[in-house]
Amino acid sequence: MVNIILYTALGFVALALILTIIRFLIGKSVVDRVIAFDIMTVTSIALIGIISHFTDRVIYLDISIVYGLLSFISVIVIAKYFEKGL
Amino acid sequence: MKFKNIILSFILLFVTWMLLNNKFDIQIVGVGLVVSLFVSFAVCSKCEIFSKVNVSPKGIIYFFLYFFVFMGELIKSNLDVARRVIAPSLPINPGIVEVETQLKTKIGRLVLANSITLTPGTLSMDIKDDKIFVHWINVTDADKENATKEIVAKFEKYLKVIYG
Amino acid sequence: MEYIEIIGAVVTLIGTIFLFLGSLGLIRMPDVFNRIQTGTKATTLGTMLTLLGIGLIHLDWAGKIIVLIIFVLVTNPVSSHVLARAAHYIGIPLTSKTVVDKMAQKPAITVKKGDKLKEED
Amino acid sequence: MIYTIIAIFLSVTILIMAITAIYSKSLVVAVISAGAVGLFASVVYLLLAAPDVAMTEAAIGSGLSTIIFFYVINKIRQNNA
Repeated sequence: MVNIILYTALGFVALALILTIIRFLIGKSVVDRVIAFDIMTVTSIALIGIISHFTDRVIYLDISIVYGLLSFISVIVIAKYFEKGL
Repeated sequence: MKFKNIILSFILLFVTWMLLNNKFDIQIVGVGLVVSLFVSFAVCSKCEIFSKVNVSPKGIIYFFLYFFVFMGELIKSNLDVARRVIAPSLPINPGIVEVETQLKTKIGRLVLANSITLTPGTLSMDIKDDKIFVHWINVTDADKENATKEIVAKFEKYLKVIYG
Repeated sequence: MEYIEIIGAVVTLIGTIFLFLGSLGLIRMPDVFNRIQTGTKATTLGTMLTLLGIGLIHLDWAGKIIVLIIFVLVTNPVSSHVLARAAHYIGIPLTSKTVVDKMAQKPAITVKKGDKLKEED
Repeated sequence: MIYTIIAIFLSVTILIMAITAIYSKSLVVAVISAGAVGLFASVVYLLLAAPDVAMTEAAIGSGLSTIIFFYVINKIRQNNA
Protein backbone atom coordinates (compact mmCIF):
# COMPACT_ATOMS: atom_id res chain seq x y z
CA MET A 1 0.00 0.00 0.00
CA VAL A 2 2.69 2.46 1.06
CA ASN A 3 4.90 1.45 -1.84
CA ILE A 4 2.12 1.89 -4.41
CA ILE A 5 1.47 5.48 -3.24
CA LEU A 6 5.19 6.22 -3.28
CA TYR A 7 5.56 4.91 -6.84
CA THR A 8 2.88 7.40 -7.88
CA ALA A 9 4.80 10.14 -6.06
CA LEU A 10 7.93 9.11 -7.96
CA GLY A 11 6.03 9.52 -11.21
CA PHE A 12 5.02 13.05 -10.25
CA VAL A 13 8.64 13.93 -9.42
CA ALA A 14 9.74 12.61 -12.81
CA LEU A 15 7.08 14.73 -14.54
CA ALA A 16 8.27 17.80 -12.61
CA LEU A 17 11.86 17.09 -13.69
CA ILE A 18 10.79 16.75 -17.34
CA LEU A 19 8.96 20.10 -17.28
CA THR A 20 11.96 21.78 -15.66
CA ILE A 21 14.29 20.37 -18.32
CA ILE A 22 11.97 21.68 -21.04
CA ARG A 23 12.19 25.17 -19.49
CA PHE A 24 15.98 24.77 -19.34
CA LEU A 25 16.15 23.94 -23.03
CA ILE A 26 13.77 26.57 -24.42
CA GLY A 27 14.63 29.30 -21.89
CA LYS A 28 14.63 32.76 -23.41
CA SER A 29 17.20 34.50 -21.20
CA VAL A 30 20.07 33.25 -19.04
CA VAL A 31 18.21 33.95 -15.80
CA ASP A 32 15.45 31.59 -16.91
CA ARG A 33 17.98 28.81 -17.19
CA VAL A 34 19.45 29.57 -13.79
CA ILE A 35 15.97 29.40 -12.23
CA ALA A 36 15.40 26.06 -13.95
CA PHE A 37 18.73 24.83 -12.51
CA ASP A 38 17.74 25.95 -9.01
CA ILE A 39 14.34 24.24 -9.12
CA MET A 40 15.94 21.13 -10.61
CA THR A 41 18.18 20.93 -7.53
CA VAL A 42 15.32 21.26 -5.06
CA THR A 43 13.30 18.64 -6.93
CA SER A 44 16.32 16.33 -6.88
CA ILE A 45 16.47 16.65 -3.08
CA ALA A 46 12.92 15.31 -2.92
CA LEU A 47 13.87 12.54 -5.38
CA ILE A 48 16.81 11.50 -3.20
CA GLY A 49 14.48 11.41 -0.18
CA ILE A 50 12.11 9.00 -1.91
CA ILE A 51 15.02 6.84 -3.18
CA SER A 52 16.38 6.64 0.36
CA HIS A 53 13.04 5.22 1.47
CA PHE A 54 13.16 2.48 -1.19
CA THR A 55 16.73 1.47 -0.47
CA ASP A 56 16.30 1.93 3.30
CA ARG A 57 19.68 3.62 3.89
CA VAL A 58 19.91 6.79 5.95
CA ILE A 59 23.26 7.91 4.51
CA TYR A 60 21.56 9.14 1.32
CA LEU A 61 20.04 12.04 3.26
CA ASP A 62 23.58 13.25 4.04
CA ILE A 63 24.24 13.43 0.32
CA SER A 64 21.17 15.56 -0.19
CA ILE A 65 22.40 17.99 2.50
CA VAL A 66 25.75 18.41 0.68
CA TYR A 67 23.91 18.68 -2.61
CA GLY A 68 21.59 21.46 -1.47
CA LEU A 69 24.37 23.41 0.25
CA LEU A 70 26.73 23.50 -2.75
CA SER A 71 24.08 24.26 -5.32
CA PHE A 72 22.82 27.13 -3.12
CA ILE A 73 26.35 28.57 -3.06
CA SER A 74 26.73 28.19 -6.81
CA VAL A 75 23.41 29.98 -7.48
CA ILE A 76 24.56 32.84 -5.25
CA VAL A 77 27.88 33.01 -7.17
CA ILE A 78 26.10 33.08 -10.55
CA ALA A 79 23.76 35.90 -9.43
CA LYS A 80 26.70 37.88 -8.11
CA TYR A 81 28.50 37.44 -11.42
CA PHE A 82 25.45 38.83 -13.23
CA GLU A 83 25.24 41.90 -11.01
CA LYS A 84 28.73 43.30 -10.73
CA GLY A 85 31.34 40.62 -11.09
CA LEU A 86 32.84 38.53 -8.34
CA MET B 1 26.28 42.18 24.55
CA LYS B 2 28.91 39.78 23.28
CA PHE B 3 27.86 37.16 25.80
CA LYS B 4 24.41 36.66 24.30
CA ASN B 5 25.89 36.23 20.83
CA ILE B 6 28.21 33.48 21.99
CA ILE B 7 25.54 31.62 23.95
CA LEU B 8 22.93 31.72 21.18
CA SER B 9 25.35 30.58 18.46
CA PHE B 10 26.62 27.83 20.78
CA ILE B 11 23.07 26.53 21.29
CA LEU B 12 22.40 26.67 17.54
CA LEU B 13 25.57 24.74 16.65
CA PHE B 14 25.13 22.15 19.37
CA VAL B 15 21.48 21.41 18.50
CA THR B 16 22.41 21.02 14.82
CA TRP B 17 25.23 18.63 15.71
CA MET B 18 22.96 16.51 17.92
CA LEU B 19 20.22 16.37 15.26
CA LEU B 20 22.71 15.33 12.59
CA ASN B 21 24.12 12.53 14.73
CA ASN B 22 20.72 11.34 15.92
CA LYS B 23 22.26 9.29 18.74
CA PHE B 24 22.81 10.00 22.43
CA ASP B 25 26.30 8.93 23.39
CA ILE B 26 28.89 10.30 25.83
CA GLN B 27 31.57 10.66 23.13
CA ILE B 28 29.27 12.46 20.70
CA VAL B 29 28.01 14.87 23.36
CA GLY B 30 31.57 15.60 24.53
CA VAL B 31 32.92 16.27 21.05
CA GLY B 32 29.91 18.44 20.25
CA LEU B 33 30.31 20.51 23.41
CA VAL B 34 34.03 21.16 22.85
CA VAL B 35 33.85 21.89 19.14
CA SER B 36 30.79 24.13 19.23
CA LEU B 37 32.16 26.08 22.20
CA PHE B 38 35.44 26.63 20.35
CA VAL B 39 33.73 27.64 17.10
CA SER B 40 31.34 30.05 18.78
CA PHE B 41 34.21 31.71 20.67
CA ALA B 42 36.43 31.93 17.60
CA VAL B 43 33.89 33.13 15.06
CA CYS B 44 31.09 34.87 16.89
CA SER B 45 32.92 36.99 19.45
CA LYS B 46 32.89 39.98 17.07
CA CYS B 47 29.60 39.59 15.21
CA GLU B 48 26.51 41.50 16.25
CA ILE B 49 23.87 39.38 14.63
CA PHE B 50 22.11 37.97 17.69
CA SER B 51 22.62 40.89 20.05
CA LYS B 52 19.10 42.33 19.77
CA VAL B 53 17.14 39.08 19.95
CA ASN B 54 14.60 39.01 22.74
CA VAL B 55 14.97 35.79 24.75
CA SER B 56 12.48 36.55 27.52
CA PRO B 57 9.44 34.21 27.87
CA LYS B 58 7.29 36.72 26.00
CA GLY B 59 9.68 36.61 23.05
CA ILE B 60 9.61 32.81 22.95
CA ILE B 61 5.79 32.72 23.08
CA TYR B 62 5.64 35.25 20.24
CA PHE B 63 8.14 33.17 18.28
CA PHE B 64 5.83 30.16 18.36
CA LEU B 65 2.81 32.33 17.49
CA TYR B 66 4.77 33.75 14.56
CA PHE B 67 5.69 30.25 13.46
CA PHE B 68 2.05 29.13 13.28
CA VAL B 69 0.97 32.32 11.47
CA PHE B 70 3.81 31.79 8.98
CA MET B 71 2.90 28.16 8.33
CA GLY B 72 -0.72 29.12 7.68
CA GLU B 73 0.36 31.79 5.21
CA LEU B 74 2.71 29.34 3.46
CA ILE B 75 -0.07 26.80 2.89
CA LYS B 76 -2.47 29.54 1.77
CA SER B 77 0.11 30.86 -0.69
CA ASN B 78 0.62 27.43 -2.22
CA LEU B 79 -3.10 26.94 -2.75
CA ASP B 80 -3.14 30.39 -4.36
CA VAL B 81 -0.27 29.44 -6.70
CA ALA B 82 -2.00 26.18 -7.61
CA ARG B 83 -5.22 28.02 -8.45
CA ARG B 84 -3.42 30.54 -10.64
CA VAL B 85 -1.37 27.92 -12.47
CA ILE B 86 -4.25 25.56 -13.24
CA ALA B 87 -6.70 28.25 -14.42
CA PRO B 88 -6.67 28.35 -18.24
CA SER B 89 -6.95 32.14 -18.49
CA LEU B 90 -3.84 32.76 -16.30
CA PRO B 91 -5.32 35.40 -13.90
CA ILE B 92 -2.28 37.55 -13.10
CA ASN B 93 -1.93 41.29 -12.68
CA PRO B 94 1.73 41.81 -11.77
CA GLY B 95 3.67 44.87 -10.69
CA ILE B 96 6.47 46.09 -8.44
CA VAL B 97 5.38 48.11 -5.39
CA GLU B 98 7.26 49.73 -2.53
CA VAL B 99 6.57 49.04 1.15
CA GLU B 100 8.01 50.37 4.37
CA THR B 101 9.16 48.51 7.47
CA GLN B 102 9.72 49.67 11.05
CA LEU B 103 12.21 46.97 12.02
CA LYS B 104 15.67 48.26 12.85
CA THR B 105 17.95 45.24 13.18
CA LYS B 106 19.53 43.29 10.35
CA ILE B 107 18.24 39.87 11.34
CA GLY B 108 14.71 41.19 11.72
CA ARG B 109 14.78 42.57 8.19
CA LEU B 110 16.21 39.28 6.91
CA VAL B 111 13.39 37.27 8.47
CA LEU B 112 10.80 39.78 7.24
CA ALA B 113 12.09 39.62 3.65
CA ASN B 114 12.11 35.82 3.70
CA SER B 115 8.57 35.76 5.07
CA ILE B 116 7.40 38.17 2.35
CA THR B 117 8.84 35.87 -0.29
CA LEU B 118 6.89 32.89 1.00
CA THR B 119 3.48 34.56 1.47
CA PRO B 120 0.68 34.69 -1.13
CA GLY B 121 1.70 36.35 -4.37
CA THR B 122 4.64 38.45 -3.19
CA LEU B 123 8.40 38.29 -3.81
CA SER B 124 10.86 40.67 -2.15
CA MET B 125 13.29 42.03 -4.71
CA ASP B 126 15.48 44.69 -3.17
CA ILE B 127 15.92 46.26 0.26
CA LYS B 128 17.25 49.75 0.91
CA ASP B 129 17.36 51.14 4.47
CA ASP B 130 13.72 50.77 5.48
CA LYS B 131 12.15 50.37 2.05
CA ILE B 132 11.48 46.97 0.53
CA PHE B 133 10.59 46.58 -3.16
CA VAL B 134 8.07 43.81 -3.63
CA HIS B 135 6.99 42.07 -6.82
CA TRP B 136 3.27 41.44 -6.37
CA ILE B 137 1.46 39.04 -8.65
CA ASN B 138 -1.97 40.63 -8.17
CA VAL B 139 -1.67 44.36 -7.52
CA THR B 140 -4.77 45.71 -5.82
CA ASP B 141 -3.36 49.04 -4.65
CA ALA B 142 -0.10 50.64 -5.75
CA ASP B 143 -0.08 53.24 -2.95
CA LYS B 144 2.69 52.88 -0.36
CA GLU B 145 0.61 52.95 2.86
CA ASN B 146 -2.06 50.59 1.63
CA ALA B 147 0.47 48.14 0.24
CA THR B 148 2.34 48.24 3.56
CA LYS B 149 -0.87 47.52 5.44
CA GLU B 150 -1.68 44.67 3.08
CA ILE B 151 1.71 42.92 2.94
CA VAL B 152 3.87 43.72 5.95
CA ALA B 153 1.52 44.37 8.87
CA LYS B 154 0.54 40.78 9.59
CA PHE B 155 4.14 39.76 10.37
CA GLU B 156 5.48 42.98 11.79
CA LYS B 157 3.57 42.92 15.06
CA TYR B 158 5.20 39.60 15.96
CA LEU B 159 8.66 40.37 14.62
CA LYS B 160 8.78 43.70 16.45
CA VAL B 161 8.56 41.86 19.76
CA ILE B 162 11.07 39.14 18.86
CA TYR B 163 13.77 41.07 16.99
CA GLY B 164 13.19 44.69 17.92
CA MET C 1 1.47 1.60 13.53
CA GLU C 2 0.09 0.92 10.11
CA TYR C 3 -1.86 4.16 9.90
CA ILE C 4 1.05 6.50 10.40
CA GLU C 5 2.91 5.00 7.43
CA ILE C 6 -0.08 5.48 5.16
CA ILE C 7 -0.45 9.07 6.40
CA GLY C 8 3.23 9.65 5.61
CA ALA C 9 2.83 8.25 2.11
CA VAL C 10 -0.17 10.48 1.43
CA VAL C 11 1.74 13.54 2.71
CA THR C 12 4.59 12.66 0.33
CA LEU C 13 2.13 12.36 -2.56
CA ILE C 14 0.66 15.81 -1.80
CA GLY C 15 4.18 17.27 -1.70
CA THR C 16 5.09 15.83 -5.07
CA ILE C 17 1.86 17.20 -6.54
CA PHE C 18 2.94 20.65 -5.36
CA LEU C 19 6.37 20.11 -6.96
CA PHE C 20 4.65 19.22 -10.24
CA LEU C 21 2.45 22.33 -10.08
CA GLY C 22 5.50 24.50 -9.49
CA SER C 23 7.18 23.14 -12.60
CA LEU C 24 3.97 23.65 -14.58
CA GLY C 25 3.97 27.28 -13.48
CA LEU C 26 7.57 27.53 -14.64
CA ILE C 27 6.39 26.61 -18.14
CA ARG C 28 3.21 28.67 -18.27
CA MET C 29 4.10 32.04 -16.74
CA PRO C 30 4.95 34.89 -19.12
CA ASP C 31 8.07 36.50 -17.63
CA VAL C 32 11.03 35.87 -15.33
CA PHE C 33 9.62 37.33 -12.12
CA ASN C 34 6.35 35.43 -12.26
CA ARG C 35 8.30 32.24 -12.91
CA ILE C 36 10.41 32.86 -9.82
CA GLN C 37 7.22 33.48 -7.79
CA THR C 38 5.48 30.21 -8.64
CA GLY C 39 8.65 28.18 -8.72
CA THR C 40 10.02 29.12 -5.34
CA LYS C 41 6.76 28.93 -3.39
CA ALA C 42 5.56 25.61 -4.73
CA THR C 43 8.94 23.89 -4.51
CA THR C 44 9.57 25.04 -0.94
CA LEU C 45 6.34 23.59 0.43
CA GLY C 46 6.56 20.58 -1.89
CA THR C 47 10.02 19.55 -0.74
CA MET C 48 9.12 20.16 2.91
CA LEU C 49 6.03 17.95 2.68
CA THR C 50 7.87 15.21 0.78
CA LEU C 51 10.63 15.01 3.38
CA LEU C 52 8.06 15.19 6.20
CA GLY C 53 6.23 12.19 4.74
CA ILE C 54 9.47 10.19 4.51
CA GLY C 55 10.16 11.14 8.13
CA LEU C 56 6.71 9.88 9.18
CA ILE C 57 7.35 6.53 7.49
CA HIS C 58 10.82 6.13 9.10
CA LEU C 59 10.41 7.69 12.53
CA ASP C 60 14.04 7.03 13.54
CA TRP C 61 15.43 9.32 10.82
CA ALA C 62 13.79 12.38 12.38
CA GLY C 63 16.97 14.37 13.14
CA LYS C 64 18.32 14.57 9.62
CA ILE C 65 14.87 15.21 8.20
CA ILE C 66 14.40 18.18 10.56
CA VAL C 67 17.79 19.64 9.59
CA LEU C 68 16.98 19.27 5.88
CA ILE C 69 13.54 20.88 6.25
CA ILE C 70 14.96 23.90 8.12
CA PHE C 71 17.76 24.16 5.54
CA VAL C 72 15.35 24.22 2.59
CA LEU C 73 13.07 26.69 4.38
CA VAL C 74 15.95 29.12 5.00
CA THR C 75 17.95 28.91 1.77
CA ASN C 76 15.25 28.73 -0.92
CA PRO C 77 13.82 32.26 -0.44
CA VAL C 78 17.32 33.73 -0.32
CA SER C 79 18.36 32.28 -3.68
CA SER C 80 15.12 33.37 -5.37
CA HIS C 81 15.51 36.89 -3.95
CA VAL C 82 19.09 37.16 -5.24
CA LEU C 83 18.08 35.91 -8.69
CA ALA C 84 15.17 38.36 -8.92
CA ARG C 85 17.43 41.27 -8.02
CA ALA C 86 20.04 40.23 -10.58
CA ALA C 87 17.35 39.84 -13.27
CA HIS C 88 16.03 43.34 -12.64
CA TYR C 89 19.57 44.72 -12.54
CA ILE C 90 20.64 43.43 -15.95
CA GLY C 91 17.41 44.69 -17.48
CA ILE C 92 15.27 41.66 -18.24
CA PRO C 93 12.00 43.15 -19.57
CA LEU C 94 8.78 42.72 -17.61
CA THR C 95 5.69 41.28 -19.23
CA SER C 96 3.19 43.53 -21.01
CA LYS C 97 0.53 42.86 -18.36
CA THR C 98 2.57 44.74 -15.74
CA VAL C 99 0.65 47.46 -13.93
CA VAL C 100 3.27 49.42 -11.99
CA ASP C 101 7.07 49.38 -11.62
CA LYS C 102 8.35 51.42 -8.70
CA MET C 103 11.94 50.23 -9.12
CA ALA C 104 12.37 51.71 -12.61
CA GLN C 105 13.43 55.16 -11.38
CA LYS C 106 16.98 53.98 -10.92
CA PRO C 107 19.41 54.91 -13.71
CA ALA C 108 19.69 52.14 -16.23
CA ILE C 109 22.91 50.18 -15.97
CA THR C 110 25.15 49.71 -18.94
CA VAL C 111 25.93 46.18 -19.93
CA LYS C 112 29.52 45.90 -21.06
CA LYS C 113 30.42 45.00 -24.59
CA GLY C 114 30.71 41.30 -25.21
CA ASP C 115 28.20 40.35 -22.53
CA LYS C 116 25.18 38.90 -24.18
CA LEU C 117 23.18 38.44 -21.03
CA LYS C 118 19.77 39.76 -22.01
CA GLU C 119 18.65 37.74 -24.99
CA GLU C 120 20.70 35.01 -26.46
CA ASP C 121 19.82 32.60 -29.28
CA MET D 1 12.88 -2.71 -12.08
CA ILE D 2 12.04 0.75 -10.80
CA TYR D 3 15.75 1.57 -10.42
CA THR D 4 16.34 0.65 -14.05
CA ILE D 5 13.61 3.02 -15.23
CA ILE D 6 14.89 5.91 -13.10
CA ALA D 7 18.49 5.26 -14.18
CA ILE D 8 17.56 5.26 -17.88
CA PHE D 9 15.58 8.47 -17.47
CA LEU D 10 18.46 10.20 -15.68
CA SER D 11 21.01 8.97 -18.22
CA VAL D 12 18.98 10.37 -21.12
CA THR D 13 18.81 13.65 -19.19
CA ILE D 14 22.60 13.63 -18.78
CA LEU D 15 23.01 13.15 -22.52
CA ILE D 16 20.65 16.05 -23.30
CA MET D 17 22.51 18.33 -20.88
CA ALA D 18 25.91 17.37 -22.33
CA ILE D 19 24.73 18.07 -25.89
CA THR D 20 23.39 21.45 -24.73
CA ALA D 21 26.76 22.21 -23.15
CA ILE D 22 28.56 21.49 -26.42
CA TYR D 23 26.29 23.30 -28.87
CA SER D 24 25.27 26.34 -26.81
CA LYS D 25 26.39 29.75 -28.11
CA SER D 26 26.68 31.41 -24.71
CA LEU D 27 29.51 30.55 -22.34
CA VAL D 28 27.39 30.97 -19.19
CA VAL D 29 24.76 28.51 -20.41
CA ALA D 30 27.46 25.97 -21.24
CA VAL D 31 28.91 26.17 -17.73
CA ILE D 32 25.48 25.80 -16.10
CA SER D 33 24.73 22.77 -18.29
CA ALA D 34 27.99 21.18 -17.21
CA GLY D 35 26.92 21.74 -13.61
CA ALA D 36 23.61 20.02 -14.31
CA VAL D 37 25.49 17.03 -15.77
CA GLY D 38 27.33 16.66 -12.46
CA LEU D 39 24.06 17.02 -10.56
CA PHE D 40 22.31 14.16 -12.32
CA ALA D 41 25.44 12.00 -12.44
CA SER D 42 25.51 12.16 -8.66
CA VAL D 43 21.96 10.77 -8.48
CA VAL D 44 22.92 7.98 -10.88
CA TYR D 45 25.90 7.03 -8.70
CA LEU D 46 23.51 6.98 -5.76
CA LEU D 47 21.23 4.55 -7.60
CA LEU D 48 24.25 2.32 -8.29
CA ALA D 49 24.76 2.08 -4.48
CA ALA D 50 27.92 4.17 -4.24
CA PRO D 51 27.19 6.93 -1.70
CA ASP D 52 30.81 8.04 -1.32
CA VAL D 53 31.29 8.60 -5.05
CA ALA D 54 27.93 10.37 -5.16
CA MET D 55 28.94 12.76 -2.40
CA THR D 56 32.25 13.57 -4.09
CA GLU D 57 30.54 14.11 -7.44
CA ALA D 58 27.92 16.39 -5.88
CA ALA D 59 30.58 18.45 -4.14
CA ILE D 60 33.11 18.74 -6.95
CA GLY D 61 31.22 18.24 -10.21
CA SER D 62 28.22 20.36 -9.41
CA GLY D 63 29.44 22.86 -6.84
CA LEU D 64 33.15 23.59 -6.98
CA SER D 65 33.76 23.32 -10.73
CA THR D 66 30.86 25.72 -11.48
CA ILE D 67 32.21 28.27 -9.01
CA ILE D 68 35.76 28.02 -10.40
CA PHE D 69 34.52 28.35 -14.00
CA PHE D 70 32.61 31.50 -13.09
CA TYR D 71 35.65 32.91 -11.34
CA VAL D 72 37.72 32.37 -14.48
CA ILE D 73 35.08 33.88 -16.79
CA ASN D 74 34.96 36.93 -14.55
CA LYS D 75 38.75 37.30 -14.70
CA ILE D 76 38.72 37.07 -18.50
CA ARG D 77 35.94 39.65 -18.77
CA GLN D 78 37.84 42.09 -16.56
CA ASN D 79 41.00 41.72 -18.60
CA ASN D 80 39.24 42.29 -21.91
CA ALA D 81 37.21 45.33 -20.89
